[in-house]
Amino acid sequence: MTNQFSSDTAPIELKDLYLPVMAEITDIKKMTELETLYTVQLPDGAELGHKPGQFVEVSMFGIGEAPFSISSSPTQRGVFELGIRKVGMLTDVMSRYQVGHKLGIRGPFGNGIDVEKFKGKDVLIVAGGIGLVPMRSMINYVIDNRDDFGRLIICYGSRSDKELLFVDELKQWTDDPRIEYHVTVDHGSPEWTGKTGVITTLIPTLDLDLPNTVTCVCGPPVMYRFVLLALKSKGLPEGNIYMSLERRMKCGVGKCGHCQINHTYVCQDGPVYHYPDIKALQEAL
Amino acid sequence: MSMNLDINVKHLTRVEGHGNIVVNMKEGVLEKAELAIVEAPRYFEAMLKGRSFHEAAIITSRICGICSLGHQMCSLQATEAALGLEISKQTRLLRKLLTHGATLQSNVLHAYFLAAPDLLGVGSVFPLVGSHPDVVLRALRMKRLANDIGDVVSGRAVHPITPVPGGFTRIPTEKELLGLKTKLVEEMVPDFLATVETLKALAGAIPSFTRETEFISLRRDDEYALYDGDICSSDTGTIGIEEYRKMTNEFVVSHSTSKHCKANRSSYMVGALARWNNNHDKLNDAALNAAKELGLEPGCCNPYMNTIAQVVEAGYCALDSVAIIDELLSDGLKNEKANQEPTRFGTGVGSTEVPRGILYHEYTYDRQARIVKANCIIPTGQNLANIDDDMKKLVPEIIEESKEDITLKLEMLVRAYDPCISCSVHMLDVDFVE
Amino acid sequence: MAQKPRVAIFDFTGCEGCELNQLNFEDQLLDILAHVDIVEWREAMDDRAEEYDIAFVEGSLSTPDCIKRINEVRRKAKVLVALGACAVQGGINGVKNTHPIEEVREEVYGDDKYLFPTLPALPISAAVKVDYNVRGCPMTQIEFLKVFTALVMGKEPIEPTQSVCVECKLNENECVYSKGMICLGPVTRAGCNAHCTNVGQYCTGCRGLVPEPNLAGMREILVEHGLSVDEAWKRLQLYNANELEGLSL
Amino acid sequence: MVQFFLESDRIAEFVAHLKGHKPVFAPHLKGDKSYAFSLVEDPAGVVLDYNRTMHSVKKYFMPPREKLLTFDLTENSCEGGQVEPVNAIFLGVHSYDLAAVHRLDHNFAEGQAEKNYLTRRQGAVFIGVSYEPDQYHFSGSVGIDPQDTRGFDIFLTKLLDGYVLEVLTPEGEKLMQGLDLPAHETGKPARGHFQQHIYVPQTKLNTVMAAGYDNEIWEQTAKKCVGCGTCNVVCPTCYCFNVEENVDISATKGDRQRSWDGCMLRDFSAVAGGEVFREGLADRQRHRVFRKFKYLSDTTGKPWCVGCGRCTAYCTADISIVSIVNHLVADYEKTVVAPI
Ligand SMILES: Cc1cc2nc3c(=O)[nH]c(=O)nc-3n(C[C@H](O)[C@H](O)[C@H](O)COP(=O)(O)OP(=O)(O)OC[C@H]3O[C@@H](n4cnc5c(N)ncnc54)[C@H](O)[C@@H]3O)c2cc1C
Ligand code: SF4
Ligand code: SF4
Ligand code: SF4
Repeated sequence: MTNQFSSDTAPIELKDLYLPVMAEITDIKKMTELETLYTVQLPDGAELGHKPGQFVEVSMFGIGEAPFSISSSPTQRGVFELGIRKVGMLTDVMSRYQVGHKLGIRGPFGNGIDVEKFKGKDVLIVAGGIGLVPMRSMINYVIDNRDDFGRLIICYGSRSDKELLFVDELKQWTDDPRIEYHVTVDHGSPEWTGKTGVITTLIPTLDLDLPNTVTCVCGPPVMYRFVLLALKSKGLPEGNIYMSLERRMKCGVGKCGHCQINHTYVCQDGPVYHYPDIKALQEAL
Repeated sequence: MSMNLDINVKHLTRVEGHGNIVVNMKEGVLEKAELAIVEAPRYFEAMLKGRSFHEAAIITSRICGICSLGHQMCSLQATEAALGLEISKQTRLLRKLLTHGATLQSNVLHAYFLAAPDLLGVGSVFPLVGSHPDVVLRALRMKRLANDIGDVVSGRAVHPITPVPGGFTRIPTEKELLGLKTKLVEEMVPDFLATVETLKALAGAIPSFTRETEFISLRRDDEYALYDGDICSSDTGTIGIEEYRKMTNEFVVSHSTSKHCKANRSSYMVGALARWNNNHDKLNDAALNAAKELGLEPGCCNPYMNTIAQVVEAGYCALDSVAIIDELLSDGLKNEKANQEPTRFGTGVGSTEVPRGILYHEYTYDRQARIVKANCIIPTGQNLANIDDDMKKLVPEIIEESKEDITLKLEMLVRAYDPCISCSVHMLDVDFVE
Repeated sequence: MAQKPRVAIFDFTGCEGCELNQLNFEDQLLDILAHVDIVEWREAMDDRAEEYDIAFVEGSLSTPDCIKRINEVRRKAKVLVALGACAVQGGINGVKNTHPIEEVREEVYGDDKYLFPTLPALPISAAVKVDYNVRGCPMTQIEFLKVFTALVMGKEPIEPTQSVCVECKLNENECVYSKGMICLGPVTRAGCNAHCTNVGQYCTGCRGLVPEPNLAGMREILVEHGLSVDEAWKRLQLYNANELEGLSL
Repeated sequence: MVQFFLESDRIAEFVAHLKGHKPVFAPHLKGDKSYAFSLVEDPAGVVLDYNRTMHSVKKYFMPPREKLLTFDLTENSCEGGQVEPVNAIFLGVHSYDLAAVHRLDHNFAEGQAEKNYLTRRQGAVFIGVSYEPDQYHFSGSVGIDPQDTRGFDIFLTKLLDGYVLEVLTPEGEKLMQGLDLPAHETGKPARGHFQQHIYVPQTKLNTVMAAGYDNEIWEQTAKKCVGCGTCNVVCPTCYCFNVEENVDISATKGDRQRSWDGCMLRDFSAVAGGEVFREGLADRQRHRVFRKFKYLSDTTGKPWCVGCGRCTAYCTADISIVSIVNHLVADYEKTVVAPI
């Protein structure tokens, strides 16, 4: 047995996983009372090089660091987008930032969606609330590579019509003949003419080519169980279901332990999981 | 100035705790001249009832943040006397060092932050940050170092941690004590001398006023008594601390949530000036020189000079702390465990000189070492009657001055006593018409 | 920042040790003053102000007059920070709440016990909304600086939720239980860097209980280590009488 | 393999000799009965005969508190934390603690290799020492013998009047150069006996755990456990951390620090919006035990508990990890029919 670390002379050349690069906010769009869309550019126009479903760790010095999904599609070059909901300390400070402000960025992290698995298939996206932020990356990826995929079906649920995100894009999706867009809100305002009810009410009415449909689900923790039930009772094979999970995380690189669900690290093996891989995991859903 | 005067200073500033000054003169007759204590009552004696001997000093330390160390020392003495716990020489020396540190820090705080603004004619220390930055920095440095003594020896200067019945939970290391000594010698001593210079320039602003007064303090034959000793009155001499009730005779007055005290006259004074008058023969040269520089003489009956006596004491404490550290180190520090095996369960009295004067705690313990009865007599309470007597003599003497000047002199008088009002209201609750 | 935040400091029923701790920032006091304008502080200055951005409040509420004053402070303050155990939990003053009020008055006033009105000692939050806490008895200096810088930077201060044990163990202190003492560290909120156990004393719980404390578990620990159930409860009450009000072991 | 005899009287000389090579870290008394690794200043302060240190040598590779980066707020810029190889000798390490270091090596090298830990780890030389198991040690049950020399450069086995000193690696040989010790011929004493055992072979632990997910032991334990987190902080294989920002009072600069964190703490799994993924103490206790005996073992084939007994020895609520595991074992065995 040798002592593989005994050498005191040759320090290993390793990347500092915790050191962010500084990126600039180039555009800010307020989407709702709480959610804002930030366009971010890396130094020298470098590409982030992400996959749909991946996330970055965003640093604000003196304030902290938190994970946010990349909302833009990899097909969008030069910049990327983050859709952020104001919920606490970091996101509150961030909501006061202006164009030109610099953020620290680490990533992209996580496995992201394996788009190959969706190619040639009908793509069903089920997004609840802020879950649309990461799913939008996939949606736009499909739209930009439209011929590689079959149908694109989007089910989107929101607490109220005032909280709908990306409203301009929602309109385009409604109008696009190649997108089947369904939306429901829990509580509609008097002006709301669309469906009301929780997101699961959208699923039974869908007309799906079951074996050929692959779905990705993302939303608040309580949503998963009910959506799964609905999908399964619809008859969708379990192997066709992917889901993007959220856990507390501190490092994004599989070290800090916070995001562990049993043996898997959400930041490494997720956030996008193939349902058969986690269905047996207690605590995952 | 007419012969009618009505002064009502609500929530006097730059004193610790809440007090009002009320003076009333009608047709040349002084109807009222008093310091009304309106601090909310705290009920410490009642709170102590039923508590374990481990907790007594922890609780009583919270009577007052400024005097927390003094309360702790006094409380530990009372507990140790009641439970028959002997303490070692090292423990006593460390406690003396702590007492010195606390006296030093409190006296410096009072002189620079609370009293100096009066002498300079400003409302607080903050304007001095701009106008006299070197003086403020010096004050901060001295306070820091005095607090360092508390931090190093007792774990924390405010509400000390390590002193427990029978000893300490942690003994400072030799290195820590040497560090303190170096700083005392290299920083504190020059800063003290500079303080004397600064004050000398301001001493002219100290009002001259005298009133024959009885002074009460601790006294020891072998040293300047701060941590422990016998009770000494400038009128009647020395008695043991167990007989403290004879010297305090607490009584209730309607204008104060704090009880008043008297011994041989209608009132008496405790604090730095009382200690100076009773024990100046035990001071070291540094202190005696400072006294000479600042015009403080034995038998001084001007209460405004209390601030000066505090500064003189600060010099004593700084240098005597060095002597204590030397003694501790030459004896060799021992990692002693606190002696916490009671040998009896009864009543015990403790008494310490806190910056504002002599303090007494008396506890009675049951057989489970829980308190059945507690009594704490606080210096500010003892001074209240004396302050009232001073005011009654002072007001007619200065009645020709403007109301502002009278008010200022009265405020300065009260502040000179450095009253610690949170301490004083451990007992009473009176309904005030404010 | 365009204008320096105006800061006011108030004291209610307490020992004023927390305020004193502010005066004890010898090393940082000037930095602190560089960031803010202190507009009212009775213990250190004469001025009285009409409004302020941040009010630091020390002490607990224990007379009807206190309640009147705190409401006024709240009205004038944009942000209100409770300083120290008395303000945050009622502190050691709360011990008086654990005795029947009749008994307390009798102990103190003797025959005159009916002369004076009194209230239980209450935390500031019992009367008005408190935005942030700086815990400890006296308030923990490092936490004050953290809250202070957070407010100056315009971010929310984070209140620790783990136990003192965590900090104590991070410092690799010998557990005081193994020295035959008891300790409230397991259910006391961290943030003091285990100040007391660092110097060999037990944690008396001055920073208040952790969220959702397992009190039955804590009682077992104390009783296993030699306290009676009654004594165990008293020790827990020292700083937490208000939170434990109505509970028993 | 070369074996020498190190007489008790010559230990100080041995330590002084080691100090001539590199800084030496060894167990010292801290407090009345507690031990801690610290830098050897005076060889006489080194304690080789001890039950356990509160922290393992983990603290040198992953310090309890560590700067990840420093930042300047006026410039809005940052710099990475400066890490140096420890490059030191660790003297008096128990076999389970080195086993724990090897597990951490896996955690920090696997996936994205972490610079901070792996850089610090460089130049560490380990001198083991045998120990007499006390009422808490159970490393035998996870395959680590008190005289297990695997991974050590030098190993000391206790005799009545000294130690058998085995030199196991070239690094060990280098350290011994210039120190003249008599050879030891008579072999090593028998190893000490464990008082604590897990009643199932370690290969079966995964299965036992899998069957024990809903066991009542978790709720039972949760009644006693106060969630203080001690068991996490003292564990040599716990590596979770929290990250916090510190800003200096001038509000112009600061640093980002990580500190040891633990899955027994409530906020460990809390996310914005108030959701706590492991809300109850029972859930958290199970997560902790499963992290040691199942989750990581599922992928690595090794239990992540090394049987040091720290979590039990330091638990004020007297919760024993061995008792929990044995409870699961007993219940598991009730459900499987013994082969006839
Ligand atoms: C993979 C992933 C993708 C995410 N994508 C988005 C997104 O696209 N848009 C969005 O608005 N939010 C997203 N979140 C949630 C976002 O990270 C939290 O809202 C954010 O951390 C809250 O920070 P805060 O300081 O404002 O809140 P606070 O409640 O003040 O949080 C304080 C600290 O707790 C931690 N924390 C709190 N909540 C979470 C959480 N949910 N996940 C991880 N750490 C947490 C953070 O470390 C944070 O610094 C995502 C989370 C994960 C794990
Ligand atoms: S250790 Fe306990 S008693 Fe001491 S400061 Fe911390 S919380 Fe308060
Ligand atoms: S040390 Fe004991 S009481 Fe504390 S969290 Fe661990 S098991 Fe629970
Ligand atoms: S789980 Fe307990 S016994 Fe196992 S390695 Fe960790 S502290 Fe040691």
